[in-house]
Amino acid sequence: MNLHLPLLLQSTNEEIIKRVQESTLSGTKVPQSSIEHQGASSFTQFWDSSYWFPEQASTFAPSVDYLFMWIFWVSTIFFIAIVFSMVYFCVKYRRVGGEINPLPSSSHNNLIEIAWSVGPSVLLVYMFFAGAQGYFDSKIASETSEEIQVTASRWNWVFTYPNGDSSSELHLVNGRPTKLIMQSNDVLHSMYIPAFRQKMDIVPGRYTYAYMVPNKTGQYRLSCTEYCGREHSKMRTLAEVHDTDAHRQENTQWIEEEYYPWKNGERIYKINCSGCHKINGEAATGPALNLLYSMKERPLMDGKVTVDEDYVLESIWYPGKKIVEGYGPVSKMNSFKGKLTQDDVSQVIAYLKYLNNPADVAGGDVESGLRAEGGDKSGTAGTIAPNDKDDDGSDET
Amino acid sequence: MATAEIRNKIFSTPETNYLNCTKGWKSWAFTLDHKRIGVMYLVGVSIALFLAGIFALVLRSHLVKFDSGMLSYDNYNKMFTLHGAVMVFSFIIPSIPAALGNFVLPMMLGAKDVAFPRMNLASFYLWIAGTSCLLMAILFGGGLDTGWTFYTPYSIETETGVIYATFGAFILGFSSIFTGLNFLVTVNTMRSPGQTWFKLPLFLWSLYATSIIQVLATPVLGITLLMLIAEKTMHIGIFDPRYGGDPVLFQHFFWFYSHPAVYIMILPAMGVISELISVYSQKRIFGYSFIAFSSVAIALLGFLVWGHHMFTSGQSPIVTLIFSAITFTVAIPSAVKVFNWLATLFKGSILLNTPMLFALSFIFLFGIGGLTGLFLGALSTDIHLHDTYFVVAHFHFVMVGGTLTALLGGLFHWWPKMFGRMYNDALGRISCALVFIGFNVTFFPQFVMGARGMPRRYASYDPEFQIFHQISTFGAFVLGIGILMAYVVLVYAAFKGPRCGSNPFRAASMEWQSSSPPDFHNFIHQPTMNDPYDFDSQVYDEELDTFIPREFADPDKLPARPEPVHH
Amino acid sequence: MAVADTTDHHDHDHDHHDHDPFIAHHFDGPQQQFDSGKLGIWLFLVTEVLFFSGLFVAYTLYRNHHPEIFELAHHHLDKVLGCLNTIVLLFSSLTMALAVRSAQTGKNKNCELYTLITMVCATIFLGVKAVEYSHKWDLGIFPKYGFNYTPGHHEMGFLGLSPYLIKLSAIPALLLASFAGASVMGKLTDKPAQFKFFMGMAIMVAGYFAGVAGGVVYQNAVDSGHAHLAMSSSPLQLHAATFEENGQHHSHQHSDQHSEGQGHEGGEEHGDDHHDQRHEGSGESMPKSVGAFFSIYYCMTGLHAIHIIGGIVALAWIYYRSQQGHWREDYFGPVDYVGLYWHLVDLIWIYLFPLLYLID
Amino acid sequence: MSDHSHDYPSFNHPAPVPLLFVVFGALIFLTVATVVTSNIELGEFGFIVAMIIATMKAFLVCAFFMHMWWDKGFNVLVFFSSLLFVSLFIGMTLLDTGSYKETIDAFPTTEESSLSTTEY
Repeated sequence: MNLHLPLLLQSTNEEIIKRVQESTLSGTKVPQSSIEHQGASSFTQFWDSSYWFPEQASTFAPSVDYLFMWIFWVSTIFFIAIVFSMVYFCVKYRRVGGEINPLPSSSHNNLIEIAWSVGPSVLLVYMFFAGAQGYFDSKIASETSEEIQVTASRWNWVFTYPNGDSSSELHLVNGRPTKLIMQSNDVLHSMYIPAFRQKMDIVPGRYTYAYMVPNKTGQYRLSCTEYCGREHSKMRTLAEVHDTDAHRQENTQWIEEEYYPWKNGERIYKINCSGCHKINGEAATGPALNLLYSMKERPLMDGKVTVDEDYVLESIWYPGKKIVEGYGPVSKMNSFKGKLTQDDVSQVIAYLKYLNNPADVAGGDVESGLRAEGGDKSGTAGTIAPNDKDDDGSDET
Repeated sequence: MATAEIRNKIFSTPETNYLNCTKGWKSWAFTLDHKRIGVMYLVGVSIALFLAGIFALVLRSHLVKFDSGMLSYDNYNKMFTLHGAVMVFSFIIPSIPAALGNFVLPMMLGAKDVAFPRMNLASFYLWIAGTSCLLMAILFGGGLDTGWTFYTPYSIETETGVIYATFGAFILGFSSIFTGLNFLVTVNTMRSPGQTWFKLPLFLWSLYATSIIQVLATPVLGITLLMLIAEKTMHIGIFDPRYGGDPVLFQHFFWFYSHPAVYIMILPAMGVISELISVYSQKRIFGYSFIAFSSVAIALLGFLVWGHHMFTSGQSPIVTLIFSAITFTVAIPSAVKVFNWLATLFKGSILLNTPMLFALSFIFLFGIGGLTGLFLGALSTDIHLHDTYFVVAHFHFVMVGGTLTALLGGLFHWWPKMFGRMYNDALGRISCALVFIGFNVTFFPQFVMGARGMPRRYASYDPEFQIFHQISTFGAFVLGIGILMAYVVLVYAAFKGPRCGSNPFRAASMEWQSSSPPDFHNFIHQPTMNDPYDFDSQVYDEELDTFIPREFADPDKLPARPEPVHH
Repeated sequence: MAVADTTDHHDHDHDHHDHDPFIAHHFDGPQQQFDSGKLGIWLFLVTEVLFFSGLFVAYTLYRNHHPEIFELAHHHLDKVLGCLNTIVLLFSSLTMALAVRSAQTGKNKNCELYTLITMVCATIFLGVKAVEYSHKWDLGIFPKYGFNYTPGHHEMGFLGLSPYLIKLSAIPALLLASFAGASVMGKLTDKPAQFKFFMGMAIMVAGYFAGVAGGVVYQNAVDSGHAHLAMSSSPLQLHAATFEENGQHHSHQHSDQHSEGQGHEGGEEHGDDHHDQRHEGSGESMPKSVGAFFSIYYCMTGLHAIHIIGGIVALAWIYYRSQQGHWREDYFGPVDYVGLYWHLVDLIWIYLFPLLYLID
Repeated sequence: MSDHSHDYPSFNHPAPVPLLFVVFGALIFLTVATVVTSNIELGEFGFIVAMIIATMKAFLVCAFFMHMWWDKGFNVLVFFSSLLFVSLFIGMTLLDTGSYKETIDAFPTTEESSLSTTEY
């Protein structure tokens, strides 16, 4: 049991930051603010709601925190009363010297029983109404809310905005009522933004809705809280609140000045493939994709296959047919036939070729300039722009 | 008045008792004796506890680092699923009723056995079959990674051993039904003459309430799991959205059983605590009828609140509102019990031995577990806390802090009766302290993590939570050592402990009127029916060095009865 | 520590009951034993009611939310066969009640006869059910996933029977042969008890084939002579008319696959074909969602049939004990308990029949 | 019948044979009645009629075949309490699913939706 003590001491803030940066590059998104927040909130006193909660960033948060602290105090008072009387009785009436001598006392009293049943119920009634009120506040969407489509699938999020843009992080505008219209492509998921105190399951086969009014700019965690399989814990992303529409658009808009197939391919990759296939050479659920086009032939469970367009198409539409060595005996991949068209696959192929060597594809060299720009931006604003985060490990660090 | 010879014959440690009256493995494997079945159940559920406990320690070790690579994600998911499934279905649900209850219930009624001894044995073998089936998921199904709740559609899609595990849980359900049905009938028809409902020990009231739930709710689990198997093999389109089914419907089905099942887990523990508090305070339990009826009230209200597991699931707001309102009502009978236990301590003669310390720990831990339930019953806070570590901590406080503590307390209380030997009380108290401290260290940080937004069932997490996970893991090992130590103390006592008399604690319920260990037929002499909380009915006998009923005592040495209290 | 007492504690065990073989030692007497058993069986029936309740909930929800599916689908259930089965079950309930009465009055011979009639009724019921099931499977009416209605399709097996029916009947045939064999063996080796018991069992299983025969004759009559008449009003038939011919071969193959229990793995590619083909062929014809009704239908009637089989096993035990002459005026509990169970199975059918077969 | 002149143990109440046959006759009659009424167009009312007839049949079976008429009140209570819990189960579930039914109906059905229909 002492084994873990050194670990406790070992994890200094710097080390954590270093490891966060590493893990950010390998695909998990962590708000920069949370690293600093950790130090601050640990030392806040527990009787303050900021000890218990992440910062408040939506209009519902204050009422939830208020009710929480209210119940907290009621519970604490009751708990202290219970434990105090228990300990007091145990000390005062403890048996000394083995002599059994309970003092004469009553063994029932209906008045007391009714008093301690009915008395606390009044508090319960308040808790119920306060809770219900907060709940309905967070359930009734304003007429003017902006509607954002959310599509959850193992283990990715896609947020589509009214203007047709889409992104894998949620970008909101400060003070704007927002309604998330959510659907799942496979199993149950749940959209949870602790800073907004908002959570809603996403049920396949129907739409569910979540409503929020962010009121503080910044980056916040967004996680899946309904267990959805292997990489459930990696189904985390950011909810970023921007001060203006324009700022949001910088993050949600995919640069469309010049159209290159590989860029669309990258987007398709992020939405559909990035849960299982990494592009930094690491094996995950499926093999890494960045090395694919560097090989002429790929070893399979049985035999080899020439890497070409037909092979990629087949692997996406009929994943079970050719299984890469070490990933068998049965393919764990869903068929994307009907989901990705042949045209989509062509764009993915362009992206795969780009990953191998940017110079191979049309417009591949454009990226370097954009990247530098994005890097500057994230450096100054302390944010991670969506189009330059986890692409490959060699970049930026 | 009885002679010394009769006294000795009835209350001294017997040469032959239920443990040694017949020998050989067959005499155990085919026994119909409720005491032996209880002991076998105890061994069984303890193995399940240790197995699931090891899973828990592996999980906690994995979580020491936020991006730990100790387990693969798949293995982590399988670990938490198996921890949950084995703990819930194989350990907690049968623990107190089937192990302690089986041993004690007929004796508390002055009966020779439960009403249906064959069914009782069948229940045990179904437990073995069900648990084996559950564990077969590991051996042949490649584990189980659905979470113990088997939520669709994930459970339909995953390729792990869902069918083995659901079939195992289905069988365990029948095991549970058999026990419950048996207890209901036994309490109804086999009470001693003169033993009215209000002369039953409160442990029996709570077992009775538990059995009502077992009989009414468990069949629904059975059909749910069968439909899940049918969905998985034939795609009947009831739960699977790909074929027009409704995953939320599955959650209704599942929680219609599994919420009442939560009360299957905690009610017997409350019954044990009622006994312990009263015996070790040597004072009549305060508010008998309120405790008794609160058990039944909890059992019945338990059927009306299942939807509070589904506040964020896409359940309709109106139903959510109804379920939230009824959820708060469950708080009242639970609080009534706690207040009555405290009132029992008041002016008692409190002996702080191992079982009593476990009982006091129960009040502390169940207090936290119960009060944190309020945060989850209130709608707006639940939206934030649902499916986070707050919930994990809450139900562990109730189920481990509650049920496991009560089980250990009950074992220490009835151990001398079961094996006729006394344990080392000092070591017992140390184990209790370790369990208490370890438990709090494990689960208290999880409340903070949960409130700060750490989702449950996460194999990797945000680094800001790392420190809490490390404290929690440290506590888990302390807790594990505490439980192990309690078991070592008990098992050592069962074989090597000093002999003890028939009633060392001056308890007044009927099981203490048998010899320790009891005779094969429970009672050598049909016990006299007396009030289970009238401790003055038991007087000390120097020759036997134990307490015996007043009517068997030597009239010359009989101490006077204290004046009854009028109110 | 007290002086150990070495006298035999077990003297008192032999005090009461004088080794009555039918009163368990832990009961005070026949009254307590009977009361315990009776409460026990009522509680068991409670668990049965709740066990079925899950399916009734599913039924209620789907009927409430999709009444049109139920409207469309139930025409495929034959009211006449359903009604026949209801009457058979009601009659078995009567004979069961008479068997209980015989046991209560200590008339073991009567009890034996009534139990046998009850079992035969049960197997007739199962026989008719087997015909109903196999007829539906022939038409591709499976639970949701495999549901692929192909009107007018019949595969002929041995004697022109449905291959499904032949498969279903294999186990009863095997049982009939072994029971008859055991009975004959009993006769030859001069063991009258064995002869009598297995004779009864053989008669019981024969009931299944009687049910099958009746069902097949009726079904053939409907299919050949009155097919158009009986079905012309069926919406299924109208929708089905839009079905394309070329789809039928594939879909049958597909459903065949499923019936052989390889739906999960082997069905993958088929599943795809099947869906594609549905897009091409069906247009607005019978929606696949109709399968939801049959999912519930198969679950409910299947579970009910399993309960019937369980009841038959229990009745066989009663039959055996009646032959042994165990029942007395103060010991008839087992007959009563099995009777209660049997009536519950009947009760459930009383509700299933209008819910599934008689939808307006 | 002369059952009651005979000295049975107190827990033994054999049902009179003529009564059993009368009950059977009534059950057959009700079965035929429910089939006949199902052929008449009654709309929503038809379902109610069918359930009323089924419940009448259930009553007859319970009361006489299952000896509830002579049984202990507690046993009867036990059995009927199960119906209470079944109705609770059906009621709450129906109330909930009924209120979000529209969202399911609005969602594209299996064939059209993007939900993957292949095995995972």
